[in-house]
Amino acid sequence: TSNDASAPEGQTKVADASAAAPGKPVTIGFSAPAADHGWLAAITTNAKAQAGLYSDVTFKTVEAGADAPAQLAALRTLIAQKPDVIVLLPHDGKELNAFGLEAMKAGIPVVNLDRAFPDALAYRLQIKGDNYGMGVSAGKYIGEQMKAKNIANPIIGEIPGIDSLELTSERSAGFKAELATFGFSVARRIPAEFTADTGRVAASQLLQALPKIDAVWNHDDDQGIGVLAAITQANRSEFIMVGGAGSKAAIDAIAADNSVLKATVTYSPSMASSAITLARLIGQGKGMSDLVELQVPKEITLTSETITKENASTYAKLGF
Amino acid sequence: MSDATATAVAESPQHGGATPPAKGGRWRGDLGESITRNLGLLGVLALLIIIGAVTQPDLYGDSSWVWSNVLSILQLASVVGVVTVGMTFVIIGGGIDLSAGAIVALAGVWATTVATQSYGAAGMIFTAIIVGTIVGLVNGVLISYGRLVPFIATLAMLVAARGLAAQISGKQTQVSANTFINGIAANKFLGIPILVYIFAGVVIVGWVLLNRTTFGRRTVAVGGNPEAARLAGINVKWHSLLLYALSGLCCGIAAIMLTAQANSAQAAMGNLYELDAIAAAIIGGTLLSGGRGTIIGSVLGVIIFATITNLFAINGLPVEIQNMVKGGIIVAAVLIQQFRFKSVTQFFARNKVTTT
Amino acid sequence: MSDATATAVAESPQHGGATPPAKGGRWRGDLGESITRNLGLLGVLALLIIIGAVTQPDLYGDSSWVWSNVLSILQLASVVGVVTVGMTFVIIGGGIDLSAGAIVALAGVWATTVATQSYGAAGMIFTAIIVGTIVGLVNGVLISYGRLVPFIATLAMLVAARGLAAQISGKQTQVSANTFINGIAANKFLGIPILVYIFAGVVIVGWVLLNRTTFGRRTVAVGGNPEAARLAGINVKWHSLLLYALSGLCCGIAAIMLTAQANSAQAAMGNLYELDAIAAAIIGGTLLSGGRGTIIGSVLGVIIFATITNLFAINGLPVEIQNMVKGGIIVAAVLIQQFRFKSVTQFFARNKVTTT
Amino acid sequence: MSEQTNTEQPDSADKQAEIVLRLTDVVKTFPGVRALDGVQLEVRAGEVHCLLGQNGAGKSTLIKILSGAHQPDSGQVEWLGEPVSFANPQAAMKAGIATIYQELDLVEDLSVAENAFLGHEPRRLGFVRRGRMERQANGILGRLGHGEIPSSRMVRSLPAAGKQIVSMARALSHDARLIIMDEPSAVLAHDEVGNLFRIIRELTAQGIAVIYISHRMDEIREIGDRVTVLKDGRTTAANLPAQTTPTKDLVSRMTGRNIEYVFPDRPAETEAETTDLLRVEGLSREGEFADISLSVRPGEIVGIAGLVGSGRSELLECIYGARRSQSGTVTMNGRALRPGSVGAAVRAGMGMAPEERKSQALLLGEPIYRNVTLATFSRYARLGFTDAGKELAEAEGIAEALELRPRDVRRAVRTLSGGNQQKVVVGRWLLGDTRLLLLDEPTRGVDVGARAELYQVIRSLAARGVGVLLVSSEVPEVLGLADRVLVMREGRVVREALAGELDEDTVLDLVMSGSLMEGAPA
Ligand SMILES: Nc1ncnc2c1ncn2[C@@H]1O[C@H](COP(=O)(O)OP(=O)(O)OP(=O)(O)O)[C@@H](O)[C@H]1O
Ligand SMILES: Nc1ncnc2c1ncn2[C@@H]1O[C@H](COP(=O)(O)OP(=O)(O)OP(=O)(O)O)[C@@H](O)[C@H]1O
Ligand SMILES: [Mg+2]
Ligand SMILES: [Mg+2]
Repeated sequence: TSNDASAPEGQTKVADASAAAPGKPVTIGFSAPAADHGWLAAITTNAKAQAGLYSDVTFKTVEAGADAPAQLAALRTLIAQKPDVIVLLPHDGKELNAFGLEAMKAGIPVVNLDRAFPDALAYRLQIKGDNYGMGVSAGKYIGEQMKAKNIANPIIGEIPGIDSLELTSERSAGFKAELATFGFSVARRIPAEFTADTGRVAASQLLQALPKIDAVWNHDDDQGIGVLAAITQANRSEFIMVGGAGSKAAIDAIAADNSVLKATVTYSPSMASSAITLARLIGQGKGMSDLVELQVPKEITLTSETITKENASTYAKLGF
Repeated sequence: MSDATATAVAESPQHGGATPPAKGGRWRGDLGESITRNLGLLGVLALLIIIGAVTQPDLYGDSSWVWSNVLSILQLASVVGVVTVGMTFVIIGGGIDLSAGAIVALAGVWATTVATQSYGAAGMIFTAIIVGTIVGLVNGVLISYGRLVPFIATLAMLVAARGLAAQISGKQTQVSANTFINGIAANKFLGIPILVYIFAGVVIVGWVLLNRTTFGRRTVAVGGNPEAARLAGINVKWHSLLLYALSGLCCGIAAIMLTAQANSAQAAMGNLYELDAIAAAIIGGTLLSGGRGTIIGSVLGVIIFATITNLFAINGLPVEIQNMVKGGIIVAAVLIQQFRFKSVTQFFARNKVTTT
Repeated sequence: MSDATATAVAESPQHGGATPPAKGGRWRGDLGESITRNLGLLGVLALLIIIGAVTQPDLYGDSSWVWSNVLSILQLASVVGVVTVGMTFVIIGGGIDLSAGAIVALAGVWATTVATQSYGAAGMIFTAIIVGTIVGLVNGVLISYGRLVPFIATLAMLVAARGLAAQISGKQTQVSANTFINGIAANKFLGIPILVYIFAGVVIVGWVLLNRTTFGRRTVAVGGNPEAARLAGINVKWHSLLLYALSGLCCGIAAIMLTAQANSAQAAMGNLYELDAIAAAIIGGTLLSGGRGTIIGSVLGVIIFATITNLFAINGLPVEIQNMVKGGIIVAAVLIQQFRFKSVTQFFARNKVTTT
Repeated sequence: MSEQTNTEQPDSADKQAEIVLRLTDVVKTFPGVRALDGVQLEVRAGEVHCLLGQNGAGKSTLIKILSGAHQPDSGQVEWLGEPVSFANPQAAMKAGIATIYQELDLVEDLSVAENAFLGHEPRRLGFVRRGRMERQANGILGRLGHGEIPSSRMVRSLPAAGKQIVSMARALSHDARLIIMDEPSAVLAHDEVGNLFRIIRELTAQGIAVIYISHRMDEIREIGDRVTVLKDGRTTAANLPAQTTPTKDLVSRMTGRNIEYVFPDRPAETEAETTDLLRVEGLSREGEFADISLSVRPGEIVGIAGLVGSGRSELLECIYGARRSQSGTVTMNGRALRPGSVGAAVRAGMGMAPEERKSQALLLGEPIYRNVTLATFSRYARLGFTDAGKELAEAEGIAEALELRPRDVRRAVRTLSGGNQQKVVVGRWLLGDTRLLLLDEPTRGVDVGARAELYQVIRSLAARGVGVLLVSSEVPEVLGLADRVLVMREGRVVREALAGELDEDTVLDLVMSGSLMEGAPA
């Protein structure tokens, strides 16, 4: 998160190999839910910026509207414009699975971004973050810190994002499972809605409910701005906090090490840039030059990395 | 001077101007008002299409694309459209149903649980419709017999129904494995998607119900002046209750349609559909305070909103610009209606003066 | 009480029933009604607190925690509370403002742009208040002079203002670097957060404005009987316009408070605050159709909602269960008010018969 | 001006006062209606100028123009010798014209004082000076003879008559030179009217002019100085002396007919029906009425007389099931009705025309025909589908029978004048098989001509075997129309007698004091 809207340089990349050389012109259709949130905004910005780096790519974007039927309708108008490849971040993977099947059947390769289609026939390439893994990373970091501090029965809070989304459930499941390996559990879980103001409300109530805390995992760095504000306002600092996604502000705060935020687990919107790059290769029938295979593979899952004070400088340019 | 004197002005010729035999009265009556309103809405629609054609001439040059685009707009409008028909009844009857979107979600989620799906398509449809109707009935009971303000009762239901839907679905997106249900959105009959037929069917039934049946007449009476309706022997409470049940029923139908479109259901589906439906009804000329409204107007309202969305998608505008423009279009649409209506009235008024 | 009755009866033997001196009328009057209503709300609040104490005895055993919890509830209520004060005026005046949340977002975003922040805290506060007021004025102009239905005009504004906010912020969360602004939420004075003072200040000013000034009294007239207000020489259009501007002003203040709390602003902030505010006002006894309502009732409504949220957080209920329970609590709160009110009336009615 | 001189001013010529208001050729059209079609009017300082005219003649429209609520299409308004055009009510008030409107124009949730001073509250820096305002309001209420109305009380809790007092207080709160009163006595009882007249005399003594509208001829005789008659939006006679012009002259200028009360003949008492159509036994409702028993036979008109507030409306509503009684029974044709169910009453053949037509009886935005068929549309329906053709035909028949103006039944009821709206309400129950009609103040605000027509309709209904239970505050009406009369006071029946055995004075005495009461209370 930063106050200006262009994509940070670390979020896009052109390979230096022959794959980058201009080839057959490719029209890439792109659809993602409307950005009401820094991460989604970064997804769209990155995709657009990455496409701009290729002279042979025509980039057509439709916004996804409010829900699945609206996104379906938007995608139909996109299909009418005859794209070579579609890069699609659906509201919900299961909801748009049928569209994926339809498009693939019609011969348009679909690159499924982030929210996964359950049906393998519905996409040519799936590139996504690892929500479960994110929870695991956060749990692992907190578990190790608690062990290091010799806290036998830590009080752990969790502030997830919109609770009715499946991705939230996956993150929480990973977190819970990993904590269980340390013999820990979540004392209180109060969801926010991925925005700073809701994060603030959730955090203030969490702090109220737990007069003493040892660790907090906040799923999202954007809402984390509000969470940190609430913590400051309540004058609390007896615990450590782990963020999620890896925003620039969060990485800076970790590096500065002047708040309770000690780490964040990544879920990088750079996957949008990769998706565009790979969509171009798919459109041109090329493979990834570092791999032996002649074609782009079918599934790529980003690992969720843990950013701490020690490695923050490496990740600084990836922050969104 | 005649100040001091009483005067008798010559008798006017019988029935001078007080009751002119109403030329064009058919148009000046309230029936006429809603017709001019709807003409205004059609004008707005035409304008939107023209804007589309001007901004994307190559797409609009292709007639098969235009046809498929029309179908796409109708499909987009269909789910909210069905909700809006029920909402129109509730609003004309003097109420409001903020729980519509939540009922859609609850009915959709309930209809796609593993247990329900095992009963096949009929079981799913039956479940969605029954769940919708029952939730509507509960709304109705709270409002009619619990004497809650409709706004509060249905707001409470909104919160509760979404909570229950989340509970039932375990916050997961429940995939519908039923090919018949999914086919409702995927299949066409005579080149027109099944969804559009369902939408049209609900609209026609709604129109007949409102305009041609005693139920519809009671609805207008109950919303227009509940005390007068009561003193005319209409059971106002019972009728209001039925209106909410009707709205719930429409939400149940919409739940099936939405599930078919998304091949799945989840607790967050149909989010804010109630606002869309209310806005469409009001744009269409339904009085928020009850007693007046038309099904045609509401449907036009829904289609206008869908056309705006479509127009934006075709032109690839970013959402923030879309929203700013959309606000302007809504205002303009209402102003155009008012303008047309007034000028028509004035036209008749002027006409009359010259002919009398 | 019986004294008053006796004298009143004695006074008016000749004009028996024309102005029946309403035995116990003081209590049956509307002042009494709103007082019993507010007592009912206080009862609900007490009940919620008791439930909290019963379910979390160890937390409630610690008096310093209880105090900090009260402050936390008030802080939680403060932003929506300020919006609700403005909303109460608009609703009493016969309108509705669906754009309240969007105005908060637009004002917040505008106040936290890099350019605005360079003017310091005063510049930011000024910007937020001016932006809020101007957007409110636009609402007012559309409704009063453009003759748009308030529901539609402010819905359009909702969409447009959020769009503009997204455009201005580039859909980013804009961090507020101003320590004075952030301090509004972080700092306390005499152990009470500044936010709570602002909230209290707005409530007091709102109460005085509604109950003690011609503006407030005319607001009741404009909402209760616009035709009567017009015939009494009140400029109804101008007055309505001012009401929307007032609501916008409150949203501007709320934007600063929210920005201070979240140390940031973004286009999605204050989402659905308008619904919270409307619900609080209605729970507090404001008539959605206008002409009646109290600031105290609205504020109690806001505090009840905040207490419910707090209660859930303390007990760690999952959101889906929370929502189901919340729906039930809202219904119960309204029913309790009605129940209390009726039984009190009946009590006095019975009393009346025996003393006459 | 060269109008034909009709009648001499009765008063001595030296009492000539200044003309404060003069209207010439004022025209006002609404979409489809020419409400005013060339009106002349002149009003002098210190006089009570009465406006007479049938329902829909344009009286209310005229005064709305004077008060700035409407603007005339053409014609001239001269106020204090200057041509004026009031753009809004405020301008008229500033100029010194205060108005009491026909429709109550109060804000229910403001106090009596706040209503009285609405729009011109005593204030300082925008703050209302409540103490001063309430003191002033108390003063005005005292002047009106109603010092007992607490000025801090919410208007909502006042009965209709009390509200009318507040409306008057509002008019008096202005420093007006002309006060316009549009049917102020319609909701007032006899003694209240006397009180009103006392105020009017005080006002005129101070040189304030009053324009007074009423359908009651005796009032005009008592209080009026001069009369202007409107018919179909035109002045048909101006400045007639109010006391001396013969009634039949006035009536004929309004209507073309020439009598005020025309009651149809009662049929000769022949075969006394043995079975009662309606029997009410021991009906009570706390605080409103107690232990009422009465009966209505088929073809009989039973009238209930009493003061405003004596509980008659509540009694009718209770019989009709619109309110629930605490004890007692209502039987129709020997079958007990379910208490508190209007539906049951309607199915048993009852119909009611309630007291406040706008709030209780009409769908103002709906066309006339739908209002006429509101209680019966389901009878024209087959399998739940309505039959618009049949409805229209039936409604047109009613419009014909009641001489509704305008006759076009597709027009919105909102655009009808008060009296014609009342016809629509009564007409509703002429359809279907209504066997007992409950009429609450059926002729309130109805003009002389329409009134006679309504009487005729009611009588012919009775002749067809319909029972009628009639509540009216106009004693001559009850006595003239009903076969049998019940007199109510403070929620109890104090006398029951055949109409022929009572006269107006007796009834008035009964309702006021009960001192003449000798016969056993019913
Ligand atoms: N707002 C309006 N729109 C259309 N027509 C109207 C309107 N107001 C009045 N009229 C018509 O103007 C005519 C005169 O009405 P007005 O109310 O002045 O009559 P009135 O003399 O006061 O009758 P009443 O004695 O019944 O009160 C009627 O035909 C009425 O239908
Ligand atoms: N809203 C109310 N609150 C308290 N008392 C009321 C209310 N309405 C009516 N009453 C009382 O009920 C009794 C009868 O009322 P009402 O004035 O309707 O009688 P009525 O005989 O029908 O008079 P009208 O001539 O107006 O028809 C009176 O004592 C009155 O004060
Ligand atoms: Mg009139
Ligand atoms: Mg009465």
